[in-house]
Order: sequence, then C-alpha cells, then structure tokens
Amino acid sequence: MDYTAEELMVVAASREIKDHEVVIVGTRLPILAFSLAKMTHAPNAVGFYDCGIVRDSPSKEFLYTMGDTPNLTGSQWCTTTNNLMFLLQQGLVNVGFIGGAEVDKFGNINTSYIGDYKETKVKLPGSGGGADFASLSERLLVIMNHEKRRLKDKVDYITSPGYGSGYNWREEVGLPRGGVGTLITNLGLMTPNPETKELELASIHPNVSIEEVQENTGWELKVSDNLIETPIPSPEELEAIRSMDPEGFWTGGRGKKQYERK
Amino acid sequence: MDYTAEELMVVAASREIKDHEVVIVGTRLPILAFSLAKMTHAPNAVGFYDCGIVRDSPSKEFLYTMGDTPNLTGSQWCTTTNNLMFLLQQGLVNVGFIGGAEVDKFGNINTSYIGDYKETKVKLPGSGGGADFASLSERLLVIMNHEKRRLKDKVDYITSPGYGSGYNWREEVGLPRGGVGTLITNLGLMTPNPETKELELASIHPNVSIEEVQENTGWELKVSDNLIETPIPSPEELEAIRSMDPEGFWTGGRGKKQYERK
Amino acid sequence: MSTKLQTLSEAISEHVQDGDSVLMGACLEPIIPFAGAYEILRQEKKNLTLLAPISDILLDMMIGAGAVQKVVTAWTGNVSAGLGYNYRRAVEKGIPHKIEIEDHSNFTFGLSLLAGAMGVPFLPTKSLLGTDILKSNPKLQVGKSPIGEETLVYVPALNPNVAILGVQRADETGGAHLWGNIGVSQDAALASKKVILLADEIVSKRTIESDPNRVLAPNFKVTSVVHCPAFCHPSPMQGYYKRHHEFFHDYGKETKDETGFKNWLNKWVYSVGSHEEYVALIQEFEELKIKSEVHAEKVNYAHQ
Amino acid sequence: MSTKLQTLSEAISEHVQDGDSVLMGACLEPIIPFAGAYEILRQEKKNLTLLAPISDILLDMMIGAGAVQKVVTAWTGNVSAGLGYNYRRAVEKGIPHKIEIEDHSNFTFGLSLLAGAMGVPFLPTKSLLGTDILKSNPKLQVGKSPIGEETLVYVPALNPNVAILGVQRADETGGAHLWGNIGVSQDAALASKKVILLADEIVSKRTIESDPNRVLAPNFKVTSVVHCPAFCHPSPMQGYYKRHHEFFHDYGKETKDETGFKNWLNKWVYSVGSHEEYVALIQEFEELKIKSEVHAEKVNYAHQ
Repeated sequence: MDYTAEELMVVAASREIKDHEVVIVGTRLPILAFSLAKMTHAPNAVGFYDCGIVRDSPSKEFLYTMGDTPNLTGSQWCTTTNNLMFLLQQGLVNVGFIGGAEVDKFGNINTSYIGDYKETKVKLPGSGGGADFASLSERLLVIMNHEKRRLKDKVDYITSPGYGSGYNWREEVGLPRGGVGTLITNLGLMTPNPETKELELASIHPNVSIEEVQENTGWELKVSDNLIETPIPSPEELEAIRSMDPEGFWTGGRGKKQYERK
Repeated sequence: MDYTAEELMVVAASREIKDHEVVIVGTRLPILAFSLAKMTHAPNAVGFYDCGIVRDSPSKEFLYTMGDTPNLTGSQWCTTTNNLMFLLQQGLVNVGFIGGAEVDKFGNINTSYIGDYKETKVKLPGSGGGADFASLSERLLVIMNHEKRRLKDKVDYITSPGYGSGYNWREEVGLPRGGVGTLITNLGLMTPNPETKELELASIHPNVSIEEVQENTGWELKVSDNLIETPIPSPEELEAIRSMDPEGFWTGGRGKKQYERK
Repeated sequence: MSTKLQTLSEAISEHVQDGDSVLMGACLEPIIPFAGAYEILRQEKKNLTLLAPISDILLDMMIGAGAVQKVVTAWTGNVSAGLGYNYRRAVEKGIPHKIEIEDHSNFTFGLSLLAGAMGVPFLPTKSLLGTDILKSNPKLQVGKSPIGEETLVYVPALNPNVAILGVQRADETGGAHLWGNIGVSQDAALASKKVILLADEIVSKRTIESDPNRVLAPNFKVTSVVHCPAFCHPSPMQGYYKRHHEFFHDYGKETKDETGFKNWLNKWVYSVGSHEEYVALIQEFEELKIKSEVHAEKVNYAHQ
Repeated sequence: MSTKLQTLSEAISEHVQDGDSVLMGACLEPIIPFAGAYEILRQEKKNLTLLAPISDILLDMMIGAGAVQKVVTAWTGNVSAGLGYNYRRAVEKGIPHKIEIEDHSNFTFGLSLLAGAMGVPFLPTKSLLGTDILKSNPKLQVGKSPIGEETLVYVPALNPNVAILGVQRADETGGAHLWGNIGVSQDAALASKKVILLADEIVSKRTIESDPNRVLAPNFKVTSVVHCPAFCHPSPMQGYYKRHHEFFHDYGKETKDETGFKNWLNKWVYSVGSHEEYVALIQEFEELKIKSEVHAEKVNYAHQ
C-alpha cells in the first residue's frame, strides 16, 4: 500500500506509545498518532487533553482541535485543566506528545519567539500546554517536519525543555523527571545519547539516506550504532489513519489538502 | 410568649447577621440562628457549609448535621470544601459563625485541648472548620453557654484565633482580617473594646444582673458604656425557631431534650 | 479494560496493610465509608494512621478498637451527640493505648490533600496564623512569602497510602459518579496512592461515560471497586439514605465507658460476619432509604 | 434576589472599562465568548489586558483591532489553521501598535487563576524550570522550597477585573450550568472581581438548583447575566453547536495582510449592529446546531 511521508511519520510516532500508558496529547498530529496507537497496538492507553478531557477510546470523528465536540462524547472524565496538570505534575503521565516549530540537538523546543524575545523576528503562538508536558511527563515525544531551519544547533528560546545543554541539565535546573524520548520526523527517528543527551539518528525511514538527513539537520548529525530502518506502515495502520483523517487534512493521505497548513 | 434562654440566645445571634451577608456556618446552634435570620430580617443572606454547600434558602427540615440530606436539596451550589475555603480566604465571607467550648477575654476559642496539649486533661474534638472561619472571615460570631469554666481569662490552647493578647495582635501574626464581632451567650452579648480588643458586656438579657454575668465570667468583667438590654424574641422569631427545631433538640423550646447534649 | 470488582473483604485484605495511612470520610458528615471501617476492624488491621477532616464516629470507634496509631484530622467526635469517648480515653488515659494526633483545620486538611494531588511539596495559606494548631502540629510551618512580605503557613502535602471513598455508583473499571456533598473526595482520590471505591450500585461503563463531568477521578487512579449497598450507614447519602441519627446518639450513650464500647463493638462489628449481616441488623433500615425521586435537570452531551 | 439580566451591550458597557484586565476563553478551544469580544470591539474599548490560556482567534482579532495593550496567555494563534497574523504583525512590526506579552504555559496560567481564587499570593510548581518562559515573564520567580530542598517556580496570583464566561444555561440570579470542557472556567469565576455570564439559555432558578454540583460558581460572584444564544460562534459548545471550522480557516486566509483583516473586521464586527445580526450573517448556522440528544444518566438528589 502506498503511503505519504506524513502517514509514515504518524505511524512511527504511534508505535512509540505502549499499551496501558497515560499520554497527554497535543493538538494536530499528536492527536492522530495517539488515536492510531489506541486503534492498533495500545488499546488500553489513556489520553489526556488539557482542555480537561480523559479518553480511553479514540474519538469517532476527525478532530480539528482537542476541544471539538466529538472528543468529549464517550470520554472517561471531563474535568478542569488544572486537575489534569496536577496528575501530570505528580508524575502519573508516561508520555507527553507534542509538535514543534523548532527543536535543537538537545531536544529543546521553541514554539514562542524566533530571534531575541525582546526583538522578535517571528512570533510563534507560544507554549499552550507543551512546556508543561515537556517539563513534567516521564518522556516526551516530538513530531515535526525535518528541515534545517527547524532542527537547529541551538533554539533561540526554550519553550518546552528538552535536555537543555545536555548531560544532567534537567536535574540541575530542578525538573523532576522526563526529557525527549524520541523525535519523530518525516525522515527518521532521533533518540538521546544516554550520556550526553544529544539527539542521534536511531531509525531512518525507507528510501531516505543518512546524507539527506544530515542536509536537513542544523547540527553535525550523529548516527546511533544501532541504526535501523523504520518499518513501513501496515495496511491496518493506514486504514485506521485514513478512517480518522479521510480528507488528508493532517496527513495528505488520500484527499487533497483542504486548507493551508503551517 | 414564653421563651427559653437558648431561644433568646439564638434570636440575639440571628440579629447579628445583616441582609445580603455571606455567612459560613458551623454545626449546631449556628445553623439554627442563621436559618432564623434568613426567615426573618436577612432573606438575602447566603449560607456556606464547609462540607461544600451554599444555600440561599434555609433547609426545610431540622438538621442534626450540615451534611444531612435536606441541607443539600435546593442548595445554590454544591462543591468542594476547598472551593468554599478559597472564597473565605479571599475575604468574600462577611461572617464566620461557630460555637465554642472555651473562650477567653480576647475572644480566643479552644475546642481542642484542656490542659497542656502534651498532657491533656480533656480532649475536645478539635477545629473542624472553626479555626478557618475565625482566621479568615470579616468578623466572627461565637455562640455558647455563659459559664465560668467556659469564659476563661486565658484559654489553654488557641484553636480559633480571636484577638490573641489584644490590640494589634491579629495584624502582627499575619492574619488578613477579622476577629470576634460578638460573643452571644445565654446571659448577654459581648463585643470587643475598639482599642484593647477585650470583650465587654454590651447587651444583657432581660432578668439577668451584671453580677450574675460577672459570677459566670472567668475574668474581671468590663461593661460597655452603652450597655443595653437585649430585646426579647418576637412571636415571629419564636415560631420560626420552633418550626425548625420542633422537638427542642437544640433550644429546649417546646419538647423535651431527646438526647443528651454536650 | 479488566475488571476491578472485588468483595469488601478482598479489597481491604489486599489493599490495606498494617501501618498504612488510610483516608476515610472525605465528604465530612455524609457518605462516610463505615462498611470499610468495620471490615478493617474485623480483619484486625493494626497501627493505622487514619486521615479525615471530619469522619464522625468512624475515627472514634477505630481508636477504641485499638487499630489506630495516629490520627490526622480536623475534628474527632460525634457530630450530633458531642464528644468521642474513645478518643478521650485514648488521649487522656491511654486506653486502649496512646495515639498520636496531627492537628489540622478542615482547610489545612483539604490543602494538604490538594498539595498531594498537585504533586507539590506544600501549599500556602493565611489560615491558622497565631493559633496553637501550629504548635501542636509542627509540620505546619510559618514563613515569609518567597515573593512578598506576607506571613504564610506552609501546609505540607499528604499522599495517603489508601483512600476508601464512597460513591453512589461506579463501573467495574473505576469510573464513578459522586454527587451531593463532595467535601475533599476528589482531592483525596487524586492524592492517594491507592483508591478503594465503595459503590452503592455497579453500573455500566456507558452509564458513567454519559456524564463525564460528574466523574470522580480517572479510572487508572482507582485500584478496587466494591459493590457495597448501604456502605455509608449510619451516615447519609443524597438520593439513597437518610442519616440514622439515633444510631449516632445510641453510640454516644453506649460508649461512655470502656465496657459499653466493647459491647457495642461486639454487637455491631465482631459478631457480625459481613456487611450484609450488618445491614440486616438495622431495624430501621427500610425507613432510612430515600424513596422519592428528585432528578437533576436534563443535560445534553450530544456532539452533532 | 434581584435580577442580573442585562443585554450584551449593557453588560459590556457597564462592566468592561478601558484599561481593564479581561479574561475570555476559559475553556481553551471550545465555548469561547466571541459575542463578548465583538461587542467590546463595537464599543471601542481600549488598552485592555486580555487573559486566556488559549482563546483561538479571539485574541488575534482583538489585537488586530487595536484594543489590546497586553496579553497574558499560553498560546495565541489560530488553533486549526496555524499562526495568528495580527499577533505577528503587532509583535514583529508594531501594527497597529506594539503589545506587551506575559508568557505562560497552560498550567502556569491555570495556577495563577487558582492562586487568585484561593486568595494566596502565589502557588508553587515544578513546571517550566529551565525554560526561557521564566526569562520573558519575570513574574514567574524561581526559588528553593521554604520547607525543603526542591527548586520551585512561584506563580503569582491573577485576579482579573472581569471574566466573560460562557455557559449553556443560567438563571437570572447568576446560577449557571456549564458542562463539557471546563478548562479554567471555575478558577476564573472564583478569581475574577466581576463575572459576566453569556448564557445560551435562561432558565429558572429551580432548574439550576436541581443540579447544584454542576453549578459554576455561587451567585454572588456573578455580576451580570446575558441571554446570548450562539455567543460561542465559531467555537463549539457541547450539546449546542459544532465548531465552525471553515470560519477559522477563512479567518486565517483573509487576515494574512492588514487590509484583509480590516475587511474581515468590517464585515463581521463593525458593520454588524448586534449579535443577532451577526448570527443572521452565518449561512451555515443551521448546520452548526447540534440536533441530536444524548442525555446524562439520571441523578437523584432526593433527601427523603
């Protein structure tokens, strides 16, 4: 079965979620990838949406935002934003799952300011819940397009903390746990070096070369000793994605892109 | 119309509540006096009960505890204990209203330990919400029997803060507002001296002498320059009390005392 | 999702250990999980730390039975009848043995659970400044605000080993509806390491999910679900049972001395094999049941 | 109890003043009180500080219209379509004028309201440690725990001058039911000095009191109640309206440049006399209405 790069990215991301895990899910591709995991290998995963929703079944309809009405119907708990953040802060959320505008080699994410924040070149929307997911979940999944201007040696502004300047930075600044588990892109998967915490290429998508990854990465790429090729999506996974995003709004899968995407 | 000392006490207490005030109400006589105010001169007063209830109509049935089922039916809001305490802490509650086991001349209340708390002679139940009402409401009403062993020069333990050692003590310890407005007993009403904050006899019940009050007070009684006689209950007030406590459980009004009271 | 349904006996036996901190009575006066307390006593659990803002006679009877090492409470007694005689005997005379007391007000108790639920070491408050509660409970520390000049009390977080919470209805996965007096129930459910739900009715997951705003806590926070009708007796539960006032007043009269309490305990706990037997002993049980229906206004959760 | 019913125009005119801090969009993506924002723009209020965790395009349009001096938010843009072009123009180019930004995350925003609701100067959190949000918003201070060794962020309290909050139904005294996504609505209602409720339906006090656990806030916290069906358009509201996705996407396309935004503003705000006229302009309005009914399971509040 044919698949788009976005579809492979979503499938690869979904496979990072284990069954029974509690996942706090950002808008856009994370919603889709989490729902895919639920529909395939992680039926008992629990989804937190920080407008106040906890679901253990994926929404039956396509979601443009986590607050869309179908996301609430059949939810397990609908409560305050603070209550979900409290459980996150307690350490009860296994996975934070967000998109990013810019990420650097230590997994720090910028969704706030390009340029100095006092002299801003491009104003991005800000944290939303992303900085909280990155600060407080056991591990963070980040999903974004692999472009040199997005994967930078050092981000201009840390909105959502990765490993800061590497090594034990998180512990030193007082963060209780966490850090990027996997950065999922349209070219491959990157995971932190256990010691330095620099992101390394750990899985490369089919028909992508290491050179191509390096060309699209804003720092000197390190490749894991155990580099693998990303397994392709199964027909079941593709069908599940397309049932949720029938017009290819997020994944360019089947239909045309109806609206301009960021 | 005949009335009991308890009935006069409840009537006098109810008159301390102004219309439109928000009152956080303790168990026993405070419930009754608050409901009486609602039924007579303060129809728009709002009652907080710290199990989580806000009412603007009195319960239609006699209450043994604030958590009795009739107290919830027809309530305006039923929420968490913390939410009500938050509004109290903000300074949005005009009146705290409690009973007491012991009170001293500066209005400090002990409902915890008689004797040293490390070598306790009598263990009383503790604060409940009383210490919070006394700390955080704009003014505190206290209702209790006038006995020498209860009105002490100095309480053994401050559970619910009055004016500490007098003068600006509340400000000095960091309390944001408040203090005893009126102590209502079966002999009269006591209010704090504006400067020293010592409780003084401000109103004396009919057929009670100042000597009798002094005999039953554990410190050298001061009498206000503006001492008045407590107006007697009106027939409407007595009817209202008796409609709420038809067996005289709290007020000894009409029926017999069914159960032993503290 | 696998079932969490257990019998009362299984739930207490498996999830409450000697020495645990156990929260019971999160709604203050109503919906107190007495059935859980009786079962703990029947199973002779020891050295418990009991936590509750106010739990009416539940704390008193467990102290008298010798199961308690420490209480963390705002109020211990008999709400409509007065003092708790077992509490007094334990504190004043060491009968059956001395207990420790960690004094709180209702608010600082609620804040300590909220801090536990939030995952922070403390929460600040302006309550209790100047009181002796700060002396008898030195865990409540006073200090200047780190961002200003105010004096504050720092209330440390509580994360009980187990909370035994009552609800009107639950499903077998741990979803539950609680209504009426909430008290500190939700804070307790979120803060506690294990949660045992006593539910008057077991309903379908679909029923619970029909009203997700009324749900107490996410399923994964719930360890065990026990179908236990009238678990709250003698305390009331909105829509289900009125308060059994006489039971409380009789308890007060019958437990004034130690022998009286032992007789009471034998009659209502030790000589009773199960919660079902206990309910059968309550002569007034039918009168206590709430029989009328006053329904909440309809709420439409439709999405299309 | 006297009525608090006002028209939208009266409520905004009387309770929102130039220079006020105004919270709108407490449920994050759904139930955003757009009708209130449009009316504020029609009344040409100025120098507002807008507060919201995420308020979708509401913040962007008010910034573009020049009504905003400062935003206190976690996210400003167009949730399903991307960036907010007015926000970018204001920050990057000072068009129509520079604005101040007080950066938050959703959690620190929620905590600041909770601190305001609690009446304490701050709340502690472990979130945002190491981030540059702590640099661009120096009100978020870092320090050691006063009772231990942990490093914490101290989030100062927010008490907005006005919160404009949407609900499905309210009574004229200020009692209201909100369901579905709650977000930070209750924290906002308790923290704000004035609360304007926009209600899709006005119902009797008895209806609201039939389900007191679902009530948003005590009546005395509510300043004004406005009957304003479809106040949330184009955002969704459970049981009432679906999200009008195309409206958000069209907004994104039409506001890329300043002229486009001015046209948009004229079409949807300035040339529209009232909220009723606005609703009449929405061609898809009938399709957006939620027509099916999926009711919450019955709840019995009876006391006897």
